[in-house]
Amino acid sequence: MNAWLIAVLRFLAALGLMLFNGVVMIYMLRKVLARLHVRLGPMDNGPHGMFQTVFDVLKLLTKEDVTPRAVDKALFFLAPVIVFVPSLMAYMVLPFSRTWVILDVPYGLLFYFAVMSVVPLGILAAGWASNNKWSFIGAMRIVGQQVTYEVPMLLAALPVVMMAGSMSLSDIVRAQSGTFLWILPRWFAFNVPALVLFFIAGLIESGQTPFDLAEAESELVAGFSTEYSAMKFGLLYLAEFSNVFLFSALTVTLFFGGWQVPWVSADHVQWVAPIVFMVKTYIGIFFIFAIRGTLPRIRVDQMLATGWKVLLPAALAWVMVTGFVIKVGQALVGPR
Amino acid sequence: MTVARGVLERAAVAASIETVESLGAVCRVSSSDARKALVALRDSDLAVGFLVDLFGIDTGEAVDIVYHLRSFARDEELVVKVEHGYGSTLESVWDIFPAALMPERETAELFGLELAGHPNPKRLLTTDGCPPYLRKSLVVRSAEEVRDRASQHVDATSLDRTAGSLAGGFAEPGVAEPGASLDATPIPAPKPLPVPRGLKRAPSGVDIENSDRLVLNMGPQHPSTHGVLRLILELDGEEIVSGEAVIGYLHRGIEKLAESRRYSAVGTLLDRGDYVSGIHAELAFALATEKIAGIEVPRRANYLRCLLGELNRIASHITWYGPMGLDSGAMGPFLYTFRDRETILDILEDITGQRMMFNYVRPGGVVNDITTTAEAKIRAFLDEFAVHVDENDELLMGNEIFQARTQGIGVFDRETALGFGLTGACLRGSGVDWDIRRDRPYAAYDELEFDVPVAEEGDVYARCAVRLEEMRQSARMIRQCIEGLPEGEHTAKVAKVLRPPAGEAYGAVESPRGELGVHLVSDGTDSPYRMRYRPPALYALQAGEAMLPGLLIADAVVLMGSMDLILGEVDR
Amino acid sequence: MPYDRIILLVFVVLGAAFVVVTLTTSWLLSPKKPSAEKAETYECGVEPVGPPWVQFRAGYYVYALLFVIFDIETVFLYPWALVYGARGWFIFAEMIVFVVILVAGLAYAWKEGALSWR
Amino acid sequence: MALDKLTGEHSAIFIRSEQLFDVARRKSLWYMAFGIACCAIEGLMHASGPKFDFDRMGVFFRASPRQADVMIVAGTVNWKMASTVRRLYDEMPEPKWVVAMGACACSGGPFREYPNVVMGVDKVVPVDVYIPGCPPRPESVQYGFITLMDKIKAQTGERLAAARHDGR
Repeated sequence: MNAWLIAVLRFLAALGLMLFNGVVMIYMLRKVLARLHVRLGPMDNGPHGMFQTVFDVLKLLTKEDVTPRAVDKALFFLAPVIVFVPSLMAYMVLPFSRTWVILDVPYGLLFYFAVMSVVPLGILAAGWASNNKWSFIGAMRIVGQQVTYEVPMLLAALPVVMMAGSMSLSDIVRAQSGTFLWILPRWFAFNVPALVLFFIAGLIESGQTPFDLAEAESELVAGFSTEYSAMKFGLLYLAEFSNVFLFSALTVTLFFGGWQVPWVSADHVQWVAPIVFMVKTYIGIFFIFAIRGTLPRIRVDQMLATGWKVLLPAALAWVMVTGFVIKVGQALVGPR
Repeated sequence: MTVARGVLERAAVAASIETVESLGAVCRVSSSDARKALVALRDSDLAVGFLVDLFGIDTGEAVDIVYHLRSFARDEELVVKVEHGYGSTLESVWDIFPAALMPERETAELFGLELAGHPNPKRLLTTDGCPPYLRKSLVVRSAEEVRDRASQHVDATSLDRTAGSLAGGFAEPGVAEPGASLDATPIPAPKPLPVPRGLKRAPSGVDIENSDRLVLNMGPQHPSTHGVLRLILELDGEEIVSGEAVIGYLHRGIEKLAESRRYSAVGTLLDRGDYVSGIHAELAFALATEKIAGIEVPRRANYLRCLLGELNRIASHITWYGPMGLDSGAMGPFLYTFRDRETILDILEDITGQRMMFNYVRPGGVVNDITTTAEAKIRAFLDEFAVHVDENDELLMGNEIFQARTQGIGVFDRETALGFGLTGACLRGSGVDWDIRRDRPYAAYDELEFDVPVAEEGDVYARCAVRLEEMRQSARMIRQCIEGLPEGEHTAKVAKVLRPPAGEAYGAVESPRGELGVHLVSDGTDSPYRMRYRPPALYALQAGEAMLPGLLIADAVVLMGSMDLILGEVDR
Repeated sequence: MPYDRIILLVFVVLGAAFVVVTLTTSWLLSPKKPSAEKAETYECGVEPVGPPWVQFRAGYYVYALLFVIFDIETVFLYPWALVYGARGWFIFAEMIVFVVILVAGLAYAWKEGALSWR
Repeated sequence: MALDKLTGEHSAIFIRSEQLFDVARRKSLWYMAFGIACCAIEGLMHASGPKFDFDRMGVFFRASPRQADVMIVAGTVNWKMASTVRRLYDEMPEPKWVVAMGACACSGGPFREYPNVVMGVDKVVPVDVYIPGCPPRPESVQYGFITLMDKIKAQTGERLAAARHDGR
């Protein structure tokens, strides 16, 4: 088949997945938060309010799109694109099963990090272009967020690369097949400090509580998206949820065996693999949302201090410890 | 009284002193001697260090400015009255009592006086062009006239769009030298307090365009200003360089309208002043009225007042605790506590017939007796609440992020807290052990057993901790009230249309926000001549305002949250 | 053109196109009542004073300088990590040296007070 | 150019598509978090709380007026506040609705005699639904929202009637 056609079809699949995730996750967020908070959440629109998000999207689509006079018009329109496209591109390298990868490249992990580091740029553009003080402060905070999370996140993913010996996400998933200590699945999640560090850095990356500083409803009204209305706001919101999905999916890929089912050979999970992957990812999302419903927000200087004085030294130390343990392991049982 | 006379004589201030039973010693000094007299009273062995309230009374010929002072050392109340002619100059006393900052502005504006020597002499509550509402010459309109106004059509475009904005009416603040132009006597301040001088720099024209400072409006519509508080912050990065609180967006003349209401109907207005703890405001008014009219309240009514008051206190603290969580970014506490608030409101509704605006405590007693269903509900609630309050304590107060956000933020030491007129949990959070329920017992509080929680740190966290403990103590008192509820009438025999004799009285209660006082002047008719509502939240607000410089935006939000502001009460 | 270039191109172009199409649809379907008041900047319901585009003092300025250095150095660790399992103890020693240099830099910055919000 | 400009305001396609969108609009009414006074406790805080939970109906709050559909005027509006209320209303994108909650927002309530108080917020912004009460219970606010939903639903009929009237 024509490579262009394949590319377009795969683009549509990724887009469809992203939209599906957006709709499902917003509903899920409202439901999870409601249940955590002794409420019911959406109930009336559709069975258990399932169509709530559909109505929300349709309403946003038919809402007037206000462009305030003072905004930088070009950037104001461009910002949703800059936020949306990288978020969509990151779907390319996620392995949904052994063969379901849009772009299976040996540098998948780096590609993901590279693409996702563009997102804050879009948010910065959105906040700056709005010419609104709340948006502007939110935009400046997102830069602080990027300064905080990126180095610890790269370092926290390093032990995984060392153990798998590859930066291809498919290879990393494959390296987590089988078991160790007779019973435990060979998940890198058992490298617990790496997982914890990665998870905290990822919370900062995706701007979730306690690090939701750029949106910070009680401080900055609606943060960077204060001036955005109708579908432009919808797209920014969608991209935000997409980032949460991506972060959860990457955590599953790096630490929880990706699409694999523990104790079952990869040959037997061909068709259920994407489902397994999605289920694992949504469990991760549930945790992120549960944290969102529970914790207060950290202050911006405390976030930077946490990133540089706790996460970074800890991640550096853990890289060394992992390296040492791997070498000792190799010395004891020989190279894998 | 004799001590005060001696002090004033030594200071060479001519004063007439009388003792009003329901008020304390009342000194009358001339307006030129007022500052001298206040300094003398503060620095003498009377140690009158606390300005309870500052307000005016229009006597018909002139305006009496009333300085209500308190000496914690001698546990005495002292009222200084100064007569000012209409339109004359009111000399600021903020350098003697910083607590006077906002009340002075309000008084000057509502009585049409000039304010001199004040660091920020702008209007506080109303916009430019409003008449001095509290003058007696301005009569509240009759129903017919009001109907005319109701049918008036207002063109939306004619609204002054710059009204209340910075551009309109921002005077060059200028640092007012304490008393420099007014009085040659240098005034030694006991301790330098952080003085709010409004915005340091007047943002006007060219200046602001080329500045690297942001001037940010926080409010009136902002998710975390709890109503319509507006903070103007001058920011350097995220750090606040200077800040000013702008209020008056909910000013609706409770004090003025009370002058046209019967005694039994004033509660309707007071409920809507402090709208989350109506019982307390009603109670303060009832206490003042009873003092003037000499009404003896039955014991059962006193117990019911305590019972409802403490229930209301928990409900009020919940509306502080939940939003405090929201301010710091945690959604959980808000929704968990509102579960309890619903139960309390159910109980209150059962007894009083309303969820929020009770008008339940009236002069002479209370309106309804407690119902049997309510009693059962209260018992069930207390059992449940004991668990919930511990949960909430862990959920927010035990959270490391919350602790990091609140400890060491917005610290008031003892002197600052007293200087700014803080009362209630804010004062106790700064280590001052003062609770009107225990130290000036009213209703049945002298028969109840309770502890007064005090914290020494004076930061946001300390205030939170004090309030949480107060909720536990309230639950304890409610149980005592329910167990020991005496038999008898729930109200004294009071005339339908109450006409207390001419007189003056001050009734104060410990509301959830602090000392809620009603200073009542009666002229023998069926409605008050003047009703002053001492708003604890106003004093808390000006203290919070003074603390803003140096904080980050996020800190400002939790600081204002911890002051427990109810804007209905601040603006009245 | 190889597949990976094609797919990148498709994602960038069509992704942007999707945004444009969505916004156009929204523009087509939504009611419009522009007014001067509607186009004013929101600031909690009052007239804003002064522009937000000021020289904003970012409290994390020094962090950001450090970030540039550390971000690049961290990426240098990745090629090393790739071949880590395949080599002997020497590679571990190499990493120790590299990481210790990083840590020393961090410690120095910390000591000098660079890791603070100001 | 929007759809009604293309096809005309009375075209069947415009009216029917609006009918479809009105379904979404009334099932997803986001209100602006804007509490003025006492009513805000009942109408905004308790309404989103555990017992009443307006989220069930898709009624949800957003802090920015740019993303809100409904403005609940919950409390007394005085002349100092009036310009802010109007400004916030102006900044909301179409279609937008205003709910006047409580006696004060409807008419000035117990404070109507005070000259500084606006006697009903309808002097300043057009009001769609009035909710009486001082303060109205959250149930009343819920009923107010249901009334608003009915009002949105009835728009199609009004448009059809207008089309018939003009066609004649």
